Amino acid sequence: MPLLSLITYAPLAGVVAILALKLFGGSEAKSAETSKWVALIVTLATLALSVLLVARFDPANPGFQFLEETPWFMGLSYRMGVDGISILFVLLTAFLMPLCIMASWRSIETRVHEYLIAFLVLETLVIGVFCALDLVLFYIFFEFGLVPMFLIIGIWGGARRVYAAFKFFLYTLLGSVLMLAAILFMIGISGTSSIPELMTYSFAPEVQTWLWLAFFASFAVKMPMWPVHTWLPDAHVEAPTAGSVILAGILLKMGGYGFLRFSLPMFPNASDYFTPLVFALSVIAVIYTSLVAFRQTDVKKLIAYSSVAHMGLVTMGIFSGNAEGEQGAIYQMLSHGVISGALFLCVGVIYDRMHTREIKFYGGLVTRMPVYAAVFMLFTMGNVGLPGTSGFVGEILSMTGVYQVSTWTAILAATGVILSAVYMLTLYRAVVFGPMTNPKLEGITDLNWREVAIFAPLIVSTLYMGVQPNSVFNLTQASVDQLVRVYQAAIGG
Amino acid sequence: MIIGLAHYLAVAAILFTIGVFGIFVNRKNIIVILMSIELILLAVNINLVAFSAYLGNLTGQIFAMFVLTVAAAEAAVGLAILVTFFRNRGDIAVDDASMMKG
Amino acid sequence: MALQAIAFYLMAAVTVAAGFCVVSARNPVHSVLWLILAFFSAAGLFVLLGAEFLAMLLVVVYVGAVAVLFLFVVMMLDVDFASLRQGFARYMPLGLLIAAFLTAEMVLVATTVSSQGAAKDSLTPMASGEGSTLSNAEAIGRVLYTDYIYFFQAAGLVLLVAMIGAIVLTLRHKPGVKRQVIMDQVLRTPKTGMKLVNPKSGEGIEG
Amino acid sequence: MISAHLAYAYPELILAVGALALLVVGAFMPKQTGLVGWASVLVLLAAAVASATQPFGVAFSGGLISDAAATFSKVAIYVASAVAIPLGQPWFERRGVKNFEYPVLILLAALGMGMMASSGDLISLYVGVELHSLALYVMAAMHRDNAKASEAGLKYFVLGALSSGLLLYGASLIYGFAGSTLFSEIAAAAGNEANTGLLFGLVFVICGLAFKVSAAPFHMWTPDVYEGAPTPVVAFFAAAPKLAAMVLFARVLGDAFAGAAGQWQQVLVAIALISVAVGAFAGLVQKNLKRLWAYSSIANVGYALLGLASGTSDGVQAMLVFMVLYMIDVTGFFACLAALSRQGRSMETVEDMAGLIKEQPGIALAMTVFSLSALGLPPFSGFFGKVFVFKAALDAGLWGPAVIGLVGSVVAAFYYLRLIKVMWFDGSTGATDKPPFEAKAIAIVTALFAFPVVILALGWLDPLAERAAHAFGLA
Amino acid sequence: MDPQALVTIILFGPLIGAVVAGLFGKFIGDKASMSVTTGFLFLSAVLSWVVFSQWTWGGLEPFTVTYAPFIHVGEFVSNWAFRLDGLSAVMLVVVTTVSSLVHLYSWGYMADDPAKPRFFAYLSLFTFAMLSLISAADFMQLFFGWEGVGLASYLLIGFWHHKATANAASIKAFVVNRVGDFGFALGIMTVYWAFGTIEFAKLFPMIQGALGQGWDFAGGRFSLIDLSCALLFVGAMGKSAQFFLHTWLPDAMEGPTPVSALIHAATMVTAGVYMVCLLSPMFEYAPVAKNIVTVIGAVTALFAATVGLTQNDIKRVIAYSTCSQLGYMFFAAGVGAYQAAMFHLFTHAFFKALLFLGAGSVIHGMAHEQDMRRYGALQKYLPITYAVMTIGTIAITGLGIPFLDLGFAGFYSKDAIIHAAYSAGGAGHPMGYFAFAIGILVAGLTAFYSWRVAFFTFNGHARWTPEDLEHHWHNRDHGHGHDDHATAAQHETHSEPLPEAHDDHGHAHGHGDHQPHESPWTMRIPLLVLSVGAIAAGFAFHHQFIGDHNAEFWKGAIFNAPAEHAGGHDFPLWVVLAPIVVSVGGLLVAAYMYIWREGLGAKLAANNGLLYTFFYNKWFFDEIYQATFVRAAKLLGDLFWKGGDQKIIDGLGPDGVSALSVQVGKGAGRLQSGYVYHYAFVMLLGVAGLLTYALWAWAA
Repeated sequence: MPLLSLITYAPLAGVVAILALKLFGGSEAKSAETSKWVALIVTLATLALSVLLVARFDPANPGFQFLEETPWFMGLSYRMGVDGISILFVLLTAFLMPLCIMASWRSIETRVHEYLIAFLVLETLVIGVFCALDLVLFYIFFEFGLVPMFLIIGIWGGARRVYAAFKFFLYTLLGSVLMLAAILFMIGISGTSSIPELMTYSFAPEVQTWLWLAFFASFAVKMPMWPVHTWLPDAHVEAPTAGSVILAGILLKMGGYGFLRFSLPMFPNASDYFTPLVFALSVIAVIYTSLVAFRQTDVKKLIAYSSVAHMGLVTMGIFSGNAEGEQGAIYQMLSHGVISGALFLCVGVIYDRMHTREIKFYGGLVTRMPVYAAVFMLFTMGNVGLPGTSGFVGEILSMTGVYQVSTWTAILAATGVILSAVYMLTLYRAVVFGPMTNPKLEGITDLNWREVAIFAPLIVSTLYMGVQPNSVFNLTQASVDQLVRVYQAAIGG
Repeated sequence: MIIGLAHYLAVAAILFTIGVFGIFVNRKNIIVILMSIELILLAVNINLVAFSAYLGNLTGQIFAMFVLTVAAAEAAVGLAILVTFFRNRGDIAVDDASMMKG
Repeated sequence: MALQAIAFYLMAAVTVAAGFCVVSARNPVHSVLWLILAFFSAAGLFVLLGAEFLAMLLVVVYVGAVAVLFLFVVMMLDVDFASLRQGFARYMPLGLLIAAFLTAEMVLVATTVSSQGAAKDSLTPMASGEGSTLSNAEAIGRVLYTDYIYFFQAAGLVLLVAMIGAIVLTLRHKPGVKRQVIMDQVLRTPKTGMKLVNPKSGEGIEG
Repeated sequence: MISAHLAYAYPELILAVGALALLVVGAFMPKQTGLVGWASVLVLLAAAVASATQPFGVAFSGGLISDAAATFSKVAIYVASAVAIPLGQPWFERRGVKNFEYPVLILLAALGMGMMASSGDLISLYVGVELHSLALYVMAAMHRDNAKASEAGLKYFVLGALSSGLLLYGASLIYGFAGSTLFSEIAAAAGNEANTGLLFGLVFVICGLAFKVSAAPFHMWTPDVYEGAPTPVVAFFAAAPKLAAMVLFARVLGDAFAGAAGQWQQVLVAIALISVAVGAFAGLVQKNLKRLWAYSSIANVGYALLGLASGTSDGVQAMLVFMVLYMIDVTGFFACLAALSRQGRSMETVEDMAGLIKEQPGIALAMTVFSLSALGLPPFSGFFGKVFVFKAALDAGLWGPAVIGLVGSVVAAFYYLRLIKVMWFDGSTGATDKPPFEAKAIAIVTALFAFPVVILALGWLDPLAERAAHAFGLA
Repeated sequence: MDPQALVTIILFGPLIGAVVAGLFGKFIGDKASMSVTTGFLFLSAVLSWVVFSQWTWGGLEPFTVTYAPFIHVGEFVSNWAFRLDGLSAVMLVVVTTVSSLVHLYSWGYMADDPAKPRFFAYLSLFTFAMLSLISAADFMQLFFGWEGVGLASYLLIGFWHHKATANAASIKAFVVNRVGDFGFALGIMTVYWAFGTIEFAKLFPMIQGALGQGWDFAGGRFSLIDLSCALLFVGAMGKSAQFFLHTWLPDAMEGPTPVSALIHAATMVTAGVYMVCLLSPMFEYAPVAKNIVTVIGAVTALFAATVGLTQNDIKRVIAYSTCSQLGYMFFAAGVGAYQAAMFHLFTHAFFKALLFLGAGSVIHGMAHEQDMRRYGALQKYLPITYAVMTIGTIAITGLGIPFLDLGFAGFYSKDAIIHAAYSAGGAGHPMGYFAFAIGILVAGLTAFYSWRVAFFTFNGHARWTPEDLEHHWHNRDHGHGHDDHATAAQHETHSEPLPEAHDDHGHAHGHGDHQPHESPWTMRIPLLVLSVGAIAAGFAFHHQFIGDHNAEFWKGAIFNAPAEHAGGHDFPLWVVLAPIVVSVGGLLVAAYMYIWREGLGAKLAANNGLLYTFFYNKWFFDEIYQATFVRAAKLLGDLFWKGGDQKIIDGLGPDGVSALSVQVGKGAGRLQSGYVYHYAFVMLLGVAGLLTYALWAWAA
């Protein structure tokens, strides 16, 4: 049974069902309600399949598993497979999607069918990105993901949604066309488009440089790294809650995944050569965006900037080239997927009630929303990287990884630990603590059961990943070790 | 003095540029533009015939014949379009032919 | 040879001058006339080159048909020519510059490289390839319907397109003009041609 | 002797005879325009079948070449032409123009394009070009009571005639310096390093052909003519003639000047890049969708030329695939436009499309697909076209132009996105008329081809194009 | 039960309590939550004493219980574990004892608070984090506990979350601690990359082998062990509020007083000292780092003491006192007297908790008035509090009889530290004499300000009226009718409305009688228990901690390099007498100023002398930090956001490029004029251009 394809395309079954409901399902409102259940069930089924995938995954095998291959055209093939690095992203995606559907249950009132379809299609594409083992197939999944996200931001977004959607789309597109050029060039040189084969192919160093830069253009925008990060705050601010969750939780990870899958194994010499550049940009990202986050007046923008800062740690971890850094980066991505997603959901909770994201508007929520305050606190601490939450493990490991390569980078990055505490706690204080001065907030209600059900899995995973990271490392270890070994061998380190 | 191929080619080139020149210098009159096109085709014909003659190869003349034929057809179509245009606009000034721009 | 040279220069000069007058004449009717002159003198050049048939064709087709068509259209479209000449000079300098540049380039290439091509060995016009015994028209006739039959047919279709196009674009069925449709007449039967009515008094046949 | 040659010319024969017969039918039964239309479709399909099955060889002293490339492109051209008939006739009829000449002209234009695609001689090149061009001029102005249409026809004609002049002038130089009009002999004469006169002529020919494919800087007619001409006609001449001209381009460059690839490559790259830039930037400020798509087609032709500029067999193959995929896109898009109207008035501006997804979800979705495809976004057909083209260009070492081209596509992305934005994000501005069945069907079918059929179709399109590309003289 | 199981119960008991009270407090009610948490804490405390007695007298050997893997990446191996050795055994009893007493105390102190389950959950959570800190077998768990107590501290300081000052203080505490953790984390990384492990058991034996090794750090090359220790010490500075990173501790007094007693006096702030002692095998080979520790410790001791002299808020004085005492502990560790440091930590826990809880009792009795200037003559209203506060003051000032070796707790430990500093000076430890001198000086200052608190509060004339108290009952939790808050952040909201939740306080106390009142028994019992500790802890344990056979007690947990063993008993007489003399001097001065010449202090303060202003404003640290770091962060943040992101990156990047593209597009559109001759002209230009280009290209 082609399990990977099944997982990848399972959401499309939901798309078909929802389309049928829209066309033949009777009244708009009624079929919309049914569609939500369909979407939820489909995403949950996908999650179940992903869990099955993880269960059947052999952690001792560093290579790709669950391989599928069908020849296509121009020497390309439909190749799918996962290894220890990608499998977790599949799981993360499948995990966040049902939550997104649930988070949109009441907050999306217009064009519900289309909304759900966009999300399901997005799920297929994102999972596809992580499973694709053919360059062009990867690119197809990678690039088409822009469209549903574009629509999600543009249709269901806030006031400046059009600007944000365009910025998001064009920025990312510009990065990825360069990657496309590199992909085609690589296929031309090596004669294969198979990612596993290319991972063992050694390109000439000067070729590597150019290819690396082209891939970097794409992934750096996607991550996003400074200075190509400015689309992210806009996109996040305007996107609907679930869109922000997916954007921060998964789409950003595609950049990091790309570095791990392509840049390091395929262009090791160039990666080595450009490591100082990446470090510099990452450090700037950490400090600069943390400071910018500190001054934000919009809750979502603040969290968006914090995402940029956290991704800075990921990039430097990846390019540290040692097991600690890689594992830390991967872990940081997973953890950030959960935590930033949860933070955006937290913002969504109050946005749904008050329809504003101005920090000034809020204050003293804890008196009316104690449960919410507790949940928000947990994820705030997770974002700050408090030990015991998943955020800590990734941060400390990636910094540890970087430290050996460049102490300066690690030192400067570690200041991010301080700054993140500054802006997150300031935010939390302004929104949740203090006296409730805004009379409009008087009637605000605490989390309802649906919202509790959304947050519960996120809380559990944040804490579980905080104290039991090893269950994740067990899955990734073999693949990461091989990656590091090959990389170090290639750069003669 | 021998009249070489180059002479004919030069005449054709000059005629060609006169035709071209006529197209964009006649900013008002479409009919003259059509005539300029005829001049261009004439230049081509001179070229073809000259080459044909100097190569001792009939193809050029045959080619020129087809050019003549097609030019006649072209003139017919062009004038027909011009007539339609005139009927719609009551004028054939090229300056007015700017409903569509940008 | 000298005569030939004089004839060439004369006709070449006339052709070029007439061509220039075509584009610069104030009145389009004059332009057409200058065009006819240009065609005539070009026909003369053709004769010089030994292409008598083509020269004839040029005169017949162009002077006889195309130029007359132009004249016809110029006359038919009642255009205010005076206004059409406005702004002629504004584009002159730039146009001249480009034209001069292009001419220079083309003439340069034509003169310097004409010795490189396939015709580099022939200093004078040669007789047509089929053997000098045949006249130009005959030689053309031999190949036109054999080797070039395909193009010949296609050229016919081009003319057909032109015809269809001209008809489609310009033929107008004016409303209110009674036309004879033979097919309708032939197919007329008592059933279609007659209508039996039983009018009531005071109402007429068709209310 | 001639009958032996005719075996290679069945498609042309079918079309010519069909056109003449239907002309007679139309002349005597002026009311039966529908019959003539559908009969023309059958004739075109028959011609397509004939070209798919015809033997390979050279006929009429080299004037007609029947090879894999001719087969490939003719089938595409005839089918695309066939589509234009059911698209156009109802459109004209709704606007009170009921004629049988439209299908006949399309037949003749298709014949001309077929000639271009299989031409092996400068004369057939010229006659083919003129045959289809004249038909197109007429068709552009065919909506003769419409001032815009006649203006479009006039502009198209004047500039087209000028371009024919350029083409011819170049052809005459090539003939003169090569001593023959046959591509095969020109190739022999040109050798590996063609003399300046030949190349000078070649540049003129390239300019003339560039006009036909509307590549910059010979593109100026395109936006105006697209805007003014009747939408289904635009659907027609934005698709098939471009492929025909591109194939002809490949014939001239690949068959006659294969040896001089190093020289014309630079010219082609220049044209391609200017086209991409013009198409990308000028499109940004367009309000009219037909103009917009004109600029889009300029940019896309730039990509196709970039493939051709690689100067390799792969490049030609890429160009062929790209053009076929693009043809389908552009036909579909204009079919959408042809299908849309609001109280009988055509919807042509971007603003007209506001909220279309609610009014006409099917067509809006199709337009979205075409936009994304033209943008080159996976997994739509346009993406695969670009993959082919850019891969060929990169393999040929044209990485600089390839990158510039790709960046240009990002600029162009803006206007496609704006269309999508208007359709999806904005509120509706009023009810639309019920779209005619034929146009809507064409739109949906082509959209389905753009995705997902293309995923499977590439599996057989690619080898066909490969075989076709090998018919040219390039390595 | 075997000790492994015991320590497990000790460790997880508080966690269970915290979870139950935190998650289900709303459902099971206040009483149940309080009972559960307090019950578990007392269980832990009793078991801790069991373990401790087994350790001290029962011959229990060090052991480590490993519960589960935490992080295993490459050589980066960390486990969830419980390491029992001399240090953690001591800390166990300190933490659980003080914590359980504070839990009990809070029953009374927090009786009127509506969020009791949350408070008790936080307290228990803190205890759990503290226990996991002291029981860590590797740096990761240490860090976990380290930041965990930081979190609990943050939550508890900001417990009254409607108070702006509390929120500001909590953030300040967290952030300043993070600054320390920044260094700590770098230290851990240095250790990891240098030694390939972060487990103490594997690390310590490798230290000697790394002597003299250098390490590249931040562009320079440093001695590996010195660098590691220095970086780790930065963490200790943050957590233990040492000079430069001390600013959070006084502000932390915004939290409820039991919190101050538990976290900011007895346990958490001593984590730094604990860590330095734990890492004694490293510090012993890090002379430079030890000097840094000594100097920072000594300077802190002096600085905090000077500031403590002038403060008027009772809790702040005690907070600065804590800071100062921590300085003692550090310079003790710095001169190699880890045993003395630990001993002082141990005794300090009792008397400082006592002082804080006593102060809490006063505050409770005075309707949450914290300004000593509004106290006075309280001894007759709060006799028990008066008694225990006096005991605590005697203990902290270290009164005792030198030659009999008899005194209150502080006497043993503080004298040991001062002596150790002196002998370290004698042993060639360069900073020893410096520390010794400051130690003596600060002993006097300590005596002065500690007695000042006692006298100012309990003696003299009443500077309050019943009306004040009534007023205060209505404004409790504000606690800042006085002018003691220097930071701008704290001045933000002085007049925020009170949540009605607290309004019923006044009713609970009735309106008629607003006299200061003694605290309930739940508060008095802990005070009495701690008094016992403050009196006897020194006497009872000084043999074990710092006696001649202390090695048998520590069983290797503390390492002293052979050459530098800080022992020796033959000090000159003046060295032995100096501390007691200056202490008594301080006592006398305080008595003179606040009892005999009552009002002298206020007059001196009113003069606003230069030194007084300097001390009163805490050496202007808050102002300097505000003007530099906070301001810089805000300025840079705005600069990067509005200048960098919006103007430069967006302006030159997406927005600029798109605007430019549209301009180019418009230009191209203008070329498209609609005139045929223009088009023809462009075509011709194209032909001419291409021809030229072609000729040029081919010629080239």
